[in-house]
Amino acid sequence: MALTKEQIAQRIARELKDGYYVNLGIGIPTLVANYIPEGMDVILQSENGLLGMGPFPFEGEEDPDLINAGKQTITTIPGSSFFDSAMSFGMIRAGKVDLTVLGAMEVSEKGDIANWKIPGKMVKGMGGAMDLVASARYIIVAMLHTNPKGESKLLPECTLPLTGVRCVKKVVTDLAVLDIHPDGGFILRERAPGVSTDEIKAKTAGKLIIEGDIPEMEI
Amino acid sequence: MALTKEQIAQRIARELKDGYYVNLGIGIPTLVANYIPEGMDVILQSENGLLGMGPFPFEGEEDPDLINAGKQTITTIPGSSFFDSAMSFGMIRAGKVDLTVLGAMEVSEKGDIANWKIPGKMVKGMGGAMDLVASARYIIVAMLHTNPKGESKLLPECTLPLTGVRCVKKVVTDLAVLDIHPDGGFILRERAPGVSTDEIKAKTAGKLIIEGDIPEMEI
Amino acid sequence: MNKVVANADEAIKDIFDGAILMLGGFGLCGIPENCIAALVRKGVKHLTCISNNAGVDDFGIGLMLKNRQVKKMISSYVGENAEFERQLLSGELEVELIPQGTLATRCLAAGYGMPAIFTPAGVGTEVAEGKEIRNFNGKDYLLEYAFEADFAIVKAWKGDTHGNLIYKDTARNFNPLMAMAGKITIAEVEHLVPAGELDPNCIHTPGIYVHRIFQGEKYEKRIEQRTVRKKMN
Amino acid sequence: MNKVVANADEAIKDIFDGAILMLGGFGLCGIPENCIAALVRKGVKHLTCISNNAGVDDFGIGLMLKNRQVKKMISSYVGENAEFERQLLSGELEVELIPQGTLATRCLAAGYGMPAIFTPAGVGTEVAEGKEIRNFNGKDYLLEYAFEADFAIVKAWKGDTHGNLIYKDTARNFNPLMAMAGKITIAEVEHLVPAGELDPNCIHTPGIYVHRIFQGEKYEKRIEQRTVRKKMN
Repeated sequence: MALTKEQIAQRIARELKDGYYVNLGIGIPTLVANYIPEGMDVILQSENGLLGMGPFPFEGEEDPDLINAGKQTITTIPGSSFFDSAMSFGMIRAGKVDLTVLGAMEVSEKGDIANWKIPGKMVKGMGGAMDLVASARYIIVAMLHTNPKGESKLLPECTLPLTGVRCVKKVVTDLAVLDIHPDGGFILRERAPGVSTDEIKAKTAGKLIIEGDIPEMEI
Repeated sequence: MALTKEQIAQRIARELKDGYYVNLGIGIPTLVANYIPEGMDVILQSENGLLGMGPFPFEGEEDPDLINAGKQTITTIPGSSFFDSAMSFGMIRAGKVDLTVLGAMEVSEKGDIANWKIPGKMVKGMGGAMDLVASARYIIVAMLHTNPKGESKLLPECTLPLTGVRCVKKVVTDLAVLDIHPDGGFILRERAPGVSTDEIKAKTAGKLIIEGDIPEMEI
Repeated sequence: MNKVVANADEAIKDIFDGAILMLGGFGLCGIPENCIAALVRKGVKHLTCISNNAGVDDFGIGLMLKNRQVKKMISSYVGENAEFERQLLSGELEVELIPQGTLATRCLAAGYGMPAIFTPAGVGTEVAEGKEIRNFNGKDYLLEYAFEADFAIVKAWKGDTHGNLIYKDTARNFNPLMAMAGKITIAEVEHLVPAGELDPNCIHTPGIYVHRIFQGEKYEKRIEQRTVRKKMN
Repeated sequence: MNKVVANADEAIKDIFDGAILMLGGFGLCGIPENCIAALVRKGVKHLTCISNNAGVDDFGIGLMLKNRQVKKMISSYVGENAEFERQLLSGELEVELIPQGTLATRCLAAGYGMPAIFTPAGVGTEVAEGKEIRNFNGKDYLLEYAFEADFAIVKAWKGDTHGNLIYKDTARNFNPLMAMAGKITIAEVEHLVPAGELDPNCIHTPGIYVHRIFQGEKYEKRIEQRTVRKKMN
């Protein structure tokens, strides 16, 4: 059965390591914060100028001066720090953030990503996405395997305007976990429980690399 | 009579205006701080990371964490701020410092300055001098008119390795106040009390521009 | 030294038609509410606004858009703003979208006297079109130029009469960068104190960058996305 | 997350012969005294040291020079140091002198992931020899590259267990820049506190840049130029 968005986040959380600095994009990536293992120190970076983002505030305790990059009211954890946007993107650009998780409309088999613009639709802007994908050392894309029309979002080439090239390392969808091969191709690593290799094959338009038996995810 | 070093500083202090941010180099320039007119707000920048430098501390009140660019113990005035060296030179480079006063070994009639290196002698380094002269909007050189051998320090071309080119706007020596002409040449503006135009002529190797009567300085 | 002005109207009085403005803030967080209101009152037109976002329909820069004062927005994300969309589609408004880190660093470059910077953001995308690309150590970077702005308008939490500023939490964002980058920098603060009351070790924007300062009033500080969790009992 | 180490010896234990080090401080102000002492004890050799100054004969980096551990100094001003001068003249020591603002900005560039920056400092002087010059808006600038350093060693006033740092007064200087620029950054602090005790609005170096931290001991904080005025009665 295909994973829920919560389960995608849960699977991505298993990539976390103690001491990691992590930037989570809007949407499914935000949910990853709910699955940080107990006792593990993972520091969340919000690119509007915060290290050490905590959970949403309790009702009545919202502070308009304290928001995340999605403009949501948030809190901080002990050991947090605030800084300006140049330093924030400076640390991103310098590769200090260990892991970046973001959503995508399309990912190519070379690791290109498109997630900011649909021709013909009102363009809202790329925000910090282009900076993040151009610099992050380890980028995981969290998305559904297919779009609402049932078309694959894992493509030989992106058809939408790109956000960044050759940057995605791993894709976690509702159907599978896939790594990007350095020479191109989606390496199938894990299947969602009960989802067959054939189904993944059918829904992956880009080159799919299948080596040996593909285990089911542990959620 | 030639000015004392204190008097050179005193004359330069007359260039100060209320609200000026000023960087004073080591030597005669440092003395300018003693002649800031009463009631005038002049904020001294020290390029090691301070705006709002105050006088030397009282005996016993020295703080090793609080020094100026000459490594002397100092104090701060109310409204001071500390920052790192990149911001310090950032504000210098961006032209935010209104006036820079520094010493020189040689100044050319085009406004070139040499003040960091003497071939054959141990070179200690340029410190922040090259940054200051490359960027400051208004640079006054404070120096003696001649070197210990009696040779002019105001030259057609500098003979020593340069610190910066076409940057000096005004030179105040023990004998005269001179502006640099945009097309080259030292424009004689004021004479030290009792010093003749002929003496200044004799001691200025670079092109000297004398127009009309040259007044004596008011000290 | 006299940097303190009475109010927003006085602070912005010489902002002229066609000026290039920087406006601090991220979303509606840390925006110069008083100055925006004064700009709307003044009705100055044909402005180019460099600001990470464009406000919402009835708040922030959205108020200036509604009043048809903005000719061009330079932003990274223009969000949810119906009037913005209408003006854009009708051709009344120009928009230049640039990556958020590039926006921030082009402000920093201006404040630090660096004419241009290199960033990998946008390499291989339409953002790179027409731009100089340079490879360093096997990686491509775009050359991006420092912004030039006639006025930078920022909002701080505390400020003193010398123009020193301290921001609060994520309301800092672009404010200190823009404060450094304006030819004229105008700061509105929630609390204006005499010089000497702020800790010199905690100043975010040294006064040298600030030309005018005033204590703003009636801060609404609207929240764009109120997200909360329930208290467990 | 475990950034706290017991002492300087543990903090520097993997610094190897031939490593490139950044050392914070301006003159003797804000230098990492404990780490320098540990480097002398360890006796690691052939070091390249990027530091604004080179200490004095019997303190600061001067101690490492005396112990013949330094192959090359990259500084803006090497001051008064007889042993330094002897080694330089005898050819034992290489020195690269660069403008102070260039030194600072090349650290910043590294910390901000910018491969190179443009500065006018040194244009028309011997510093410009062999360097790329580029004109922007009628003014010439040198292209200067980001530093690469194996280790950055900095000294802060206060730090917490997450590596957040606060510096005091002008002991800040190059420390926050170098902290951002090291592949591995080691911070020694006068006061080490649990995460959460420092004001998040006043952090100069966010912990993300710091890999190891410890509370130093027996700070001598030597004054290089003691200048005082007499109290009037």
